[in-house]
Amino acid sequence: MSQPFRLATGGRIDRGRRLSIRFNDATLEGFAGDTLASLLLANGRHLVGRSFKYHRPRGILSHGSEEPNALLSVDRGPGRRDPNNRATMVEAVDGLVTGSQNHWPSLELDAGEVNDLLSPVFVAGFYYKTFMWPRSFWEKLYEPRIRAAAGLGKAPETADPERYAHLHAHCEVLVVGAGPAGLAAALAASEGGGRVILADEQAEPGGSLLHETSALIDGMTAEAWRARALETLASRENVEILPRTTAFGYYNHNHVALLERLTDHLAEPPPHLPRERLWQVRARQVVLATGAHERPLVFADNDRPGIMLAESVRVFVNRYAVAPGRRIVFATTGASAYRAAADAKAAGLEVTLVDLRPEEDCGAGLQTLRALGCEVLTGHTVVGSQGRKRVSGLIVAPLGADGRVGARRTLPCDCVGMAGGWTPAVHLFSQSRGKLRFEPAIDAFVPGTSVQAERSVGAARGVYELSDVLADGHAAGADAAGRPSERAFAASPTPAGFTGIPLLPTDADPAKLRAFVDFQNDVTAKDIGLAVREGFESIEHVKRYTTTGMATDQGKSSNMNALGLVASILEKPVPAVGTTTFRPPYTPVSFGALAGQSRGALFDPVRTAPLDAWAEEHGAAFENVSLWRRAWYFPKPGEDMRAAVARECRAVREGVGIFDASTLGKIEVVGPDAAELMNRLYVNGWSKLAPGRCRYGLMLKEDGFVMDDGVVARLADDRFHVTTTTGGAARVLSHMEDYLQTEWPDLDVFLTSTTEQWAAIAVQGPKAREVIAPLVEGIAMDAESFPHMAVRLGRVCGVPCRLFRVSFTGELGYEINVPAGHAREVWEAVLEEGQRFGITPYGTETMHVLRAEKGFVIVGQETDGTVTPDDLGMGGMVSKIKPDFVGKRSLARPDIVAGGRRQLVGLLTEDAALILEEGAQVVADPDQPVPMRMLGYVTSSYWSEACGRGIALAMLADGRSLMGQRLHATTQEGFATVQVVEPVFVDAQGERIRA
Amino acid sequence: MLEAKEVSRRDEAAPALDEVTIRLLPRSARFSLRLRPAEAKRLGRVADFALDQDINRLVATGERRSLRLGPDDWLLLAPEAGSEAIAEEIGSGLAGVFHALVDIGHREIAFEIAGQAGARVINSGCPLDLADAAFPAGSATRTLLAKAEIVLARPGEAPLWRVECGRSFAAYVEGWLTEAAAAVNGRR
Amino acid sequence: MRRFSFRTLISEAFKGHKGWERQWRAPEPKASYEVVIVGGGGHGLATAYYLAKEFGIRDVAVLEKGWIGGGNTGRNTTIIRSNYLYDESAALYDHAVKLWEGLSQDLNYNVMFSQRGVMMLAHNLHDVRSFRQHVYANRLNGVDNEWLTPEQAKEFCPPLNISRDARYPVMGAALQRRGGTARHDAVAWGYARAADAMGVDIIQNCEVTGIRRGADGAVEGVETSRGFIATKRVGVVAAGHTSVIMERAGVRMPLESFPLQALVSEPVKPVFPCVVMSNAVHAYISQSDKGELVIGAGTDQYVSYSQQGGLHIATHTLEAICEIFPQFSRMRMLRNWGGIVDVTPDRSPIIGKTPVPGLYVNCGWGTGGFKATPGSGHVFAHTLAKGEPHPVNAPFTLDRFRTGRLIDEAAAAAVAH
Amino acid sequence: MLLVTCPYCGPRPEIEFHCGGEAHIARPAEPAGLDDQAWSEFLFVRTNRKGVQAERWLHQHGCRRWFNALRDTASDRFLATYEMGAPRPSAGGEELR
Repeated sequence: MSQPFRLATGGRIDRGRRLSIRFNDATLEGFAGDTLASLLLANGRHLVGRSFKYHRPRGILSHGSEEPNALLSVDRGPGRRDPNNRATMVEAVDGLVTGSQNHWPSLELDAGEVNDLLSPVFVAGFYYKTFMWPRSFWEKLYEPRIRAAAGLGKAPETADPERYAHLHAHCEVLVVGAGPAGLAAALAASEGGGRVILADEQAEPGGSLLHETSALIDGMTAEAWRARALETLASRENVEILPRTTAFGYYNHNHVALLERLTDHLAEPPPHLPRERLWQVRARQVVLATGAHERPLVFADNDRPGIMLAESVRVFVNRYAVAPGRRIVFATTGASAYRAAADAKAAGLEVTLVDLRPEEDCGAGLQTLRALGCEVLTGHTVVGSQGRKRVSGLIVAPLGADGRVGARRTLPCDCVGMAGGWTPAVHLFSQSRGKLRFEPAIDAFVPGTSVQAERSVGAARGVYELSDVLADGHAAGADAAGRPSERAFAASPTPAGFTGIPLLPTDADPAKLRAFVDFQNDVTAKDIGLAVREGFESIEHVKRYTTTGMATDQGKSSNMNALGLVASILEKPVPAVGTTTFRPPYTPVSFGALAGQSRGALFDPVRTAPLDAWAEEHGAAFENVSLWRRAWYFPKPGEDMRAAVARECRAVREGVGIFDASTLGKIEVVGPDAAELMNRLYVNGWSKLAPGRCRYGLMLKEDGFVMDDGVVARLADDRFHVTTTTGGAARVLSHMEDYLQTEWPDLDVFLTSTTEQWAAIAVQGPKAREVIAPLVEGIAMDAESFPHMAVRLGRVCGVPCRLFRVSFTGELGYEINVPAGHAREVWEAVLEEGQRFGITPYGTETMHVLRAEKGFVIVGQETDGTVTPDDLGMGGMVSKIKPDFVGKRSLARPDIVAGGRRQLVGLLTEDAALILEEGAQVVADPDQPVPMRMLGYVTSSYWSEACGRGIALAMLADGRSLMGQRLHATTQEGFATVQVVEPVFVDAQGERIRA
Repeated sequence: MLEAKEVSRRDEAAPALDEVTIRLLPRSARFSLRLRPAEAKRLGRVADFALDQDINRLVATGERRSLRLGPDDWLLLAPEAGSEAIAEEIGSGLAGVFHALVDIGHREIAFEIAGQAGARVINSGCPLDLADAAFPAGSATRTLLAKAEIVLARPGEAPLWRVECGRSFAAYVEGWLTEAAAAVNGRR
Repeated sequence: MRRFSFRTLISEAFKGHKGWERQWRAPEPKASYEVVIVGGGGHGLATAYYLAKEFGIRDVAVLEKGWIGGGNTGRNTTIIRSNYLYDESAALYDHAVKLWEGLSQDLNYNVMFSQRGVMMLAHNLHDVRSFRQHVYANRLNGVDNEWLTPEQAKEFCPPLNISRDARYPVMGAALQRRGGTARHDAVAWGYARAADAMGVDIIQNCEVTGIRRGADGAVEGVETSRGFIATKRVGVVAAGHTSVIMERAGVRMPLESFPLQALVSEPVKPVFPCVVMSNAVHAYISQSDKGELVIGAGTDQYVSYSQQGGLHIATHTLEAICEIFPQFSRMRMLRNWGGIVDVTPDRSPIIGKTPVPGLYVNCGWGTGGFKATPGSGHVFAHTLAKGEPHPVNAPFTLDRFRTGRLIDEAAAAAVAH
Repeated sequence: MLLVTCPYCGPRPEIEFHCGGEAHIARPAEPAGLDDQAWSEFLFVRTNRKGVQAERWLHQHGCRRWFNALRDTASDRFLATYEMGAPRPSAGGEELR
């Protein structure tokens, strides 16, 4: 029969919309509005998983996000399978494929159950005490076994095709939780027009009102009140109601993170709708109406399928019209179970209730329930249960006034509802760094001192009486909105008192008792006792030693019982043992949602220069340089990288090449004190640089190490055009701004980044002048008028330009700077003009080779943040005249002036065809024992077409004193013999560059 | 007032308000002007560009718009055609006053986001409060869109935002906004 | 000390585990000790252990303001490796790895040291150059490290995305096979138990509120929340709180303390066989014995002692994880937490003397202290016992910031240009 | 994510800012006159206080101005933000956030 445990009437499910899902090998029917849990229960399925360690059969414990047991794998199609979904939170969708986890070969027949037999060995922390011999067996045998046994579900195996979104939002009042307190708070908060966001993790807002079938509020049914509240809220433009949205993290300065689930409940989601959206809400005020979790009772074999929380029984009956059993025993230490029992009875189920408390403490619910014809055993404890894959009986016994346990009696049943009292959900409050306060009267931690602009209301702060909850919510909402007001609500009474007891009294041998505290991680009361006996007394120690509270539910159902147990063993008050810290997230959040849109092309920007498209059209190979994509080389058909680079190099040395240097950083330094600022920031002097001339500049950090370099042009007395390395652009500008604003605000200088304003087209080679001269207007191009290291303003191809005569190749060269939007037309015109000289576009690799042939360093390649100008052989550049510049003082420190520092040299391999690896280490004696004394390492190494051999640059200890010596550099195979030479391989006299 | 005029002109071309659209704007004349705040206060304006508005405010005079992005930092926008003349005009207006005027006409790319849910699209990556009260007409500021720095402005009352970014970030910014718009449009 | 073994475990199983004793005592502090260690994390406990074991100094107290292992020891991502570039660092961290290799047996406590291999991904030419430099330097220093092609990297770690189209394609990797992970809590507990057995007093809930100095400036003892304790030798091993403790002795430190975040996923069956680090995109990931993916996130940018950082740090890290391992997008973050790391200007630790006679410090481990735990404890114990550093920690002086002989691994891996 | 009140732009999210460490450490007027110890203290030694400390912040992706802030490093609360060059307010100053 389909849905044999579906009640004939009632519930909020849509009986008009049938659906079916797959669970393992079965197809099960349910209705729209079901969760997987309610659907499974409607079909009589209690056994839904196996526990982590002992592989014990486990059923559905709860009805909400605290569920520790019913974790299913859910498959929504290709790439859309994921593990560990709480059956109580997943909405049933037609066609959904689900499965249980952590068993082999099947859920019903699990070989892992052998662990349960070995449980006397597998106690808390057992693995710390063994598996140490023989040593190698840990990694080869024990650890793989432990790992294979651990984990619950299986990780997805293919890429996730879903989209995820992020949204930053702001509001005056954020209300978390749309139960009675949250609704009242949102109503009050939104009256004045301030923006209110109301977030609730359920599909339907309403919280406990969704299963309050009998309560009245202000004369209305709870449902009518809920509907009206929602209608009012929906009609207010200033209110945003977010169902299926969990507030999971409370960060600094009222920054609250919410996860909105948008498509998992849809059978056919619209194509562009993201699966989940991460909201980052900055709220002026936050109202936490997060409710409370019911506490399980800890007794022997309290983990059998069919044993669930009493309130959850009520929820399944009232909200989902499902009978979790036909014959239900409620076991309780408090009042709320009576309502659950009464509702179950009203639904036609057979109900017995066992209350630990003596008859006189049991309250009004007792008589009501008896009047309904239910058996109620007061002053009884629970000492065990029967049944293997589903509970078949609950073993109870009277508890004497002296604490003695009397004769046992078994109550046959197919479901147990246990009620151990309530634990306010203080997670977000605790995350906000608020201080918790222990309230002995309700045996719970409640919000104490607030640290941020938030307030907790209702059950989240231990207020359980419905009328109080509503009034509390209203007052908090009004207060949060800045318009304090109070309001009374009339509501049916809500008995909720209980006696907190972490372990039910029993006559069993405590050493053999299997009473579970943390269901998912299989932590028993005995484990906690063992931990305490071994000296783990702080709750954080107990938690880590036993793993209680560390499972996917993060201890929502177990923490208070664990804490109570430790306190009772140590005979200390609960607060003296401590409370565990609550960390985000409240419930697990997908990585995808946290990453949001930042996937693939949107993961990090790919910065492209103005000529990137041209390079792509012309077959360039690219490399990533910081965020930029740069043309690496331009292979012709059939060419490999080496051939292409050799050809490009030849072209520049013999004819002319063209290179996109646009990514170089550029900064315009403007103002009467511009030269003074430059003097203070660079090692060299700038006062005497004439307008129209350029100078290579070297910049240090205050610690004396090289930070950046680049050519600087003086455009006018009060204007410099500074260039930086590609990766250093932002850093250099920040460095300059920092000093300007904070150390020398009296200097009249402003800095403006022009990196992206100017495209820089390098035209390099003996023919460079001939190529560009015809395109240039207003600039005398002859060598005398326009010498090396000069800059001229004019036009090229009719476009205003800054024309630099500079060279990073050692050849005659120019860098044409034009506004970026004109880059392509100018580039193409130069190419056209250069045709007759065989102009060749080249990429960064050729640029690197050419500069290395000249011994020009690249900051970040020859230098690494520990290199001084002198190390680079640039000590002569450092101004001796300037009394100070950034980094100067550090150059005088003892270990900077001491000998033995690594210095830049050139290396030639004995075998001319050999190209050393960059990063290769250099030693004097390759036969010395390990650890060897390393002299330094190869920073750059290339095939030099101009030299017809491999060349390398290296940083070697006292390198300049080693000229001519034979040393040895590491290779994949061993060592190669190298000779130390000056770091210049081509045109040492620099004649070509001045041509 | 010009802002209103400009808005109404755009409204004619704007699509239905429930659909967010992203459009690349034509190139502008664009200058970075740096000036001591006291001078700005003294001068009030230069070449029809306002200087003395509050920080993070945009003021339009004719076709010239001045966005004050910091105490000493203005972004000046005008139609591209007059670029060189504008530079001269400002230069002469500020003669003798310590300032830095730098042409950044090609440094940045601008997009226009239109539609009622435009703020929500921008908020996919921008952490600012863009509600009418918090970011009213005439607001302009430098901020972030995910991993790109942008200048965000709301020229007028209409649900229409200008997003400027460095030209090398344009593909990223456009891609980001497009995907965010698809998600927002898809929500309806 | 009752020996842990399979046999004792089985015999206890038959007796309901009633025979297990406290793993370490809870003594009242004595009036004086020969050496006082401030800080009951892994490094402090290891120091006490080696003082007792290697140097015969058993009159030692470890003072912990909370519970042992509750600071960075219990909050880190447990990565262990020694493939550092500089000779000084390689020697220090490899000293530790060698001790890790026999630690479970030495302590008689299974710290679950697992040499699963640590693989560092190269995403651009600069990374390639830098990692090759590491590989060669390590080889000549006797530290294992090898270069892998992208295909070899994927074979070693199947979830890795080596698509050429990735935003940061994998261009190769450096693999240290001897690197791996260990169970962090067990390290603290194992050292505590073994040190306690040799007579070391481990005193929890005992906060050091002052360091008393005599007229000659030398240390005379420590003021604590449980009274004054006299001693002539104090070793401060307080991780993120070093500056706070040292200020109490009047010593200002070259340190800043930042929140460092980490997170784990829900547990799953084995899917990730090693440790992968990507410096370029800030992602560090392994899978614990429990099945959780353990992921290291970054530090917040400002000094903070709050052990809580911003959400944007975690989202940034998970973007990188989803990019490198696209199949993990549907995995869920279970827990996100922070520790406090003290960082020196060169990101290398300070282990040695201070200007105050009798006061020693072991700090500045930044984001990477866990891996050094045994080595750090060992050389610090040597320093405390002998009054002078072990050759391995000799370069890690406070004085290097004056002379300029910094050991800057991070600078050595300078950003590409 | 912190909410930082820029003295020029008002409250803005942390990701627009860059924290520059301890404030009020002026660069010595004549570094050459300092001995190695004093210079290294200027370069490297930081108060790193658990409690209220003054630090430098840059509104990097906003008005691009540096300013100073008083922040409690134990709670991450800002007590004040003030313009560069202004004196440090008394720690009991009115809380901004």
